[in-house]
Amino acid sequence: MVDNDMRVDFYKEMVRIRTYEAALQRDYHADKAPAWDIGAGLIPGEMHLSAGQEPVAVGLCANLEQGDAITGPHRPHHLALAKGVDMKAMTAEIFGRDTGLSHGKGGHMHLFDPSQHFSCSGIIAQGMPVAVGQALAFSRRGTANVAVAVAGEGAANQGGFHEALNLASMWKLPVIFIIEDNDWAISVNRETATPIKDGSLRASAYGMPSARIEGNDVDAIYDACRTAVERARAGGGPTLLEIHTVRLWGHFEGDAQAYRGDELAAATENDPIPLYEKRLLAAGLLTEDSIGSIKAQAEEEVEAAIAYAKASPEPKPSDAYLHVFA
Amino acid sequence: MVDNDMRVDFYKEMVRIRTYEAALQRDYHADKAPAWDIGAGLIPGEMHLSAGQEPVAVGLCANLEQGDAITGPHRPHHLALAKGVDMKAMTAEIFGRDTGLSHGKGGHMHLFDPSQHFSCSGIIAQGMPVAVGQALAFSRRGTANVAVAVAGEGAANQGGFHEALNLASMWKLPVIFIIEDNDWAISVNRETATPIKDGSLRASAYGMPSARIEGNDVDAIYDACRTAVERARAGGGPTLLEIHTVRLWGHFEGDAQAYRGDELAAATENDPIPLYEKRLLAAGLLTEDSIGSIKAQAEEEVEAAIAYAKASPEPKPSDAYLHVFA
Amino acid sequence: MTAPVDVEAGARRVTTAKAISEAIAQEMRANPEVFVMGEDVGPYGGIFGSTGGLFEEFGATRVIDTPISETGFIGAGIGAAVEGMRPVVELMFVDFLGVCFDQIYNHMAKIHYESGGNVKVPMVLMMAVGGGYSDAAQHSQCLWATFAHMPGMKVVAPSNPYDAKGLMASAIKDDNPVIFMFHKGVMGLPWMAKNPRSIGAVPEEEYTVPIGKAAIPHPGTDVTVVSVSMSVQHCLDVAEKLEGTTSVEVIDLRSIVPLDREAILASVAKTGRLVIVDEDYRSFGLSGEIVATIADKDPSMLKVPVQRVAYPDIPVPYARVLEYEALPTRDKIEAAIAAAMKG
Amino acid sequence: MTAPVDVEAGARRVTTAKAISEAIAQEMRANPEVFVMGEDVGPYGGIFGSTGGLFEEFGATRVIDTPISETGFIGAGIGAAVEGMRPVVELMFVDFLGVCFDQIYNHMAKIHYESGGNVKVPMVLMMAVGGGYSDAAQHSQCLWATFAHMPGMKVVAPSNPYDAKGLMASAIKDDNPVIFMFHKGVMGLPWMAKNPRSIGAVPEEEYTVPIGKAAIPHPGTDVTVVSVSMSVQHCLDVAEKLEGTTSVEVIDLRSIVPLDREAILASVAKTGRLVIVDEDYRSFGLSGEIVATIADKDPSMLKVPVQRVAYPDIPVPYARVLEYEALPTRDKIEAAIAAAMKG
Ligand SMILES: Cc1ncc(C[n+]2csc(CCOP(=O)(O)OP(=O)(O)O)c2C)c(N)n1
Ligand SMILES: Cc1ncc(C[n+]2csc(CCOP(=O)(O)OP(=O)(O)O)c2C)c(N)n1
Ligand SMILES: [Mg+2]
Ligand SMILES: [Mg+2]
Repeated sequence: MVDNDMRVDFYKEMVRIRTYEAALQRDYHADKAPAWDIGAGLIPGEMHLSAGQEPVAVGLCANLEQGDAITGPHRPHHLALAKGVDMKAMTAEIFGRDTGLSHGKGGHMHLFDPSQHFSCSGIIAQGMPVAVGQALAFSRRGTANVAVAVAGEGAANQGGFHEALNLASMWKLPVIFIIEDNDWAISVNRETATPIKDGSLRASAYGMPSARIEGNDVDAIYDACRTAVERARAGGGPTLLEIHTVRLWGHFEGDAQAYRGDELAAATENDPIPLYEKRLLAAGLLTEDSIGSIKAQAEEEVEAAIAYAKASPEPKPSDAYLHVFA
Repeated sequence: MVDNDMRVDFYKEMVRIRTYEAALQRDYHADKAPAWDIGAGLIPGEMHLSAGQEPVAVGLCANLEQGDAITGPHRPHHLALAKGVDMKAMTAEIFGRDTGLSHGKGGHMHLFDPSQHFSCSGIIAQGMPVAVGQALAFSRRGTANVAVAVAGEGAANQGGFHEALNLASMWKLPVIFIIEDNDWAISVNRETATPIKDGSLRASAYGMPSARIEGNDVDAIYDACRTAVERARAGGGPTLLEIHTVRLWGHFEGDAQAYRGDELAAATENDPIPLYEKRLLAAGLLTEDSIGSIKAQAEEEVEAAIAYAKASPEPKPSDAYLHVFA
Repeated sequence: MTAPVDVEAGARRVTTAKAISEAIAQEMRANPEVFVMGEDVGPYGGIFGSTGGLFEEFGATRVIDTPISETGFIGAGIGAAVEGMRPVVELMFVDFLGVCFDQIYNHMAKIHYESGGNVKVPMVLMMAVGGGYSDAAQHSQCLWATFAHMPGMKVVAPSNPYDAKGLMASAIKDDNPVIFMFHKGVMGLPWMAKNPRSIGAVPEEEYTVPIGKAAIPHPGTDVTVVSVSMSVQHCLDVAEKLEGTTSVEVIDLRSIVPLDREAILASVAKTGRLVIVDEDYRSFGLSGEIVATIADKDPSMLKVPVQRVAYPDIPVPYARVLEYEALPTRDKIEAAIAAAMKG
Repeated sequence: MTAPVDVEAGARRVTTAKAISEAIAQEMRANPEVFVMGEDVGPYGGIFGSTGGLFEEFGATRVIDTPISETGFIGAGIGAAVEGMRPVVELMFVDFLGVCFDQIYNHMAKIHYESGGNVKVPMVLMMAVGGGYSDAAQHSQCLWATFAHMPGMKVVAPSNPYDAKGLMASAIKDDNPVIFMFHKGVMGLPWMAKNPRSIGAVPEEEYTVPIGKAAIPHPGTDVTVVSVSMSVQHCLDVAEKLEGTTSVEVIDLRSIVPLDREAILASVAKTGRLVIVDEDYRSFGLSGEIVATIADKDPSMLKVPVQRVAYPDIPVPYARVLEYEALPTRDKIEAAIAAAMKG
């Protein structure tokens, strides 16, 4: 069960992630003017930020160890940071620098940190089978590590979801499947794409335990993940968790979200961080002062990472030809 | 409900299909000697026969009209015949003749009869989305036709199954998904591949009605399909039916089935045609005489189709270059 | 081969994205069997604007937002086409072909042949291709050769709004499956750097551009430069720059299948020098096929080695400096022309 | 380039299928991280015998029968490889690549590059290719060029048992993803017509054949015939038949990626005449790339037009008479050699 120390840590980590995403958002847009050009600026390319989904990453990763694996989706920063991926190297990667996780070859949708067994992919649902294979390796080697596959509710309609869940259940592997249900797949609402309300019901197609967690509450998410992770570590096989969360910003930066209408205002009111902050304040776990210093510390760490990235050299053009083969 | 006239018709149609498959089996092997060569003889290539699965095709197709569609799998003959595909043209196709359904271009796994809206594909589960599209066309045009996708229990672990069911349910299309559960996918038993016993439960992942039909009994299959087809015609959307049946012969011709062990003997005892025959005899719907004449009639039709195929010309070699583009 | 129709000054100028959606709209008005399906093709209007305005005009029954189930909805497109409808299906990025390729190459492309000509699949599968804006290894490829290597599909890739509209109209009218590849860089998107050639004069009335016919937007006599899609814009820029020093004949293939081999042969017969500019991967692709087209006939047509300015055989890197090292840029095209002229 | 090791008369002769499973068994004995996964690879021993005997020796934890979920289990292979295991995964027929291609080309092939070299994917993906026995459009293709066009995978396709064993050993030891394509016709299957070359002398001890090196199983001086996989057997038959009249140099590529361009260039520099024999589709594939390899360097090396004996750009038809019209047969190879000699 979640105790008060953990709650403060959860809060800190969520603030850290949000601070990170906000800073990236700022720097992403900073130099794309005058005409907004996606390829221009310090951070080029598509950018999928995770604001609103911090409770998922934080509640999940508080249950994970360094040797556990995560395969993340196109929207990966919250997961990477919560898992322990080095913020400096990750930021340098996103800025396309030679000091980045992948020397600037991967970018925001392709973050690889083998020391944390963290990876992500820009192709919907395709990280899910990869996590199954990591779990297979863990189980063959007899470690108690688990592999976690994270995907959106849109991804749960992709064939790879089905095949991965079936395999993991068939082979009773230590996998936790997390569906981040933020109601949207770009502009397509869940109701247009998914004929059932509770996606965790899909687990029964594989004889797999599951739960849907409402409320975007880090405490509840932690508890649900804990049950799943413990089951997996104990050899009890996989679990599917569908976690209802919220996408506070556009699908990608530059998305005007005209399709959201009123729902967007409601979503904004459901920002999980102020809500959690209020609870912790009320419970006396935080004070205005401690909040201030937590935020300041986050700012400091994030700005240091960004400064590191900006100060880092770009890769040499000819490095493009390296690393095709090992 | 099934009445007695229908029962006799079911029996006739099952006998007709079995007679057909047995004759193909005979001619397939006839001239592959001395060394058994898959590419040699009157019927070359892979050959997946449907003996044991006749109740599925017959119970299903008794509910269908010419304007309804079927997409079948690699094991298609029972479905094609029951749907009304012309036996002569189909046989000529399997013998690779110019008078065949596709002038010898398609062969046994690629039977196309647009007049019956019948097609099949050798790629597991990939006919399922195609049926969804046929149903989409029917529904856009406001016909009461339905589309049926048939696949094996092995195919239900393929991503295409998941996507097709989800789409059909989301769009409430007139599709019936039939899973022929014959316990085997080549040499891989259902228990090795599918972690749940009742595959029809998978429909709940899409909010779709479903049933599993045990017993390989054409009457029960007819009834279940009837409910599904009526629902679809009435605009009630798709249904998933998992029908437990039996694969009496090898996966393909030439399969020694060493992997089956005792189960094969049990399967052979469950041949649905003698069992049904016995029931109809006991009920006085058949006599030894009428059975004899039904079988003779089937032999006659089948041998005529084979004779037609054998007498038909081969395509011209240069026809290989036709039909790449319309 | 025809150069794009001459359009008078003052004619309406639109983006390629608008030209495509206009062609679809006109076909939809003319034929109730035409419909559109894909991810974010509805109210959003297509991530790259290819279906802008269609949802507003035709509604949700003819402009269908799908779940993220490419095998499912491309297969559904095939099924609808088999029943005689004319679906225009969007695969958002070509890079996603791997989740649905079986439907594309084993079904969409082969059904007509397997059925001995009895079943037609009149379907357009459109998709965005290309890089240049740091979208990295899974969102920046061209891959036209991957489709072209598989028999049974036509493959088109326009370089400008005029051709895009005419080719889309042809594609929808065609009784065969047509892969319609629009490079993000030619769409004239408000949020991407663009060559002015991505906005151009486009007649409002319906017209077609024939599939399988190359264009020669810049005739010349010294060297043949064959290209397709976005790279054609760069080739034209270079050809114009070199006017007076080198007479460059730019061939815009427009279609990859059928490939207009005659146009290539005729030009190389004249120039004896060949530069191929291809944003798809270099090896086992378009550039090799073009060379082989000549060597099949007469290798002595080529006075000098062929210059292939193609994407090197590396995944697309993210960092701008790495990506531009690999892309077929104007500088590289110019250097290749110089090398061909020297050789 | 090395011709296959000389083996004394009386040496053990085995089928290619046996050679492959033996290589896998030896690697599995040597390294506990090697395991096998796929459909019917267990008790059945692989539909084409590539895993015969492995289940009996290594059991179900190391020889894993999978559900029909190619995206699932190829992805799982990638995950295991990322964690340092060395999976040998079987995709039963290359023709099924469409249901799992994203895992193959967007993940297996790219992870190493995207990770800047930090994550290795030491995985073998083996599969049956080829036709000639009326398995029609969805079960008879070669498609090596489809893999080869995508960067990040090695691609090998042996023509005989000796090379198959040595290339499989190399593939399993390789730190990169390797596509291992065995043509059904070279496997020496008891149930398929076969060229005697599909059974051959194979040492029992472990050895490797290097990936990326062509062999010259039949040296010659008049004309270069480049081929790979099953077609090499036909080329050798023809070369032997023509001995005394035409001196044919047969190059067995063995690997398509890396392509041994030096071997091709050296031979064509000598002969000036080139025949390419390729069971994969003709256009946008291997044959074009080979021609371009020469034209990149010096088109005047070619004294006469290139002869491409490749699979025409048509889906594979079912009827024997149609299929053999399309296949690269000995007759066609002989005719192409004659044409090259005349030209
Ligand atoms: C196979 C595939 N299809 C489509 C896309 C394009 N795409 C990128 S993100 C996205 C929406 C994903 O929605 P969801 O899974 O709910 O995740 P979210 O963006 O909400 O976090 C789509 C369609 C893709 N990357 N891969
Ligand atoms: C995508 C794909 N994977 C594998 C195969 C090879 N294959 C053909 S039939 C078959 C088994 C099918 O089992 P099931 O779906 O239960 O049908 P059944 O043969 O029992 O009728 C397999 C694995 C294929 N044709 N397509
Ligand atoms: Mg979402
Ligand atoms: Mg089965």
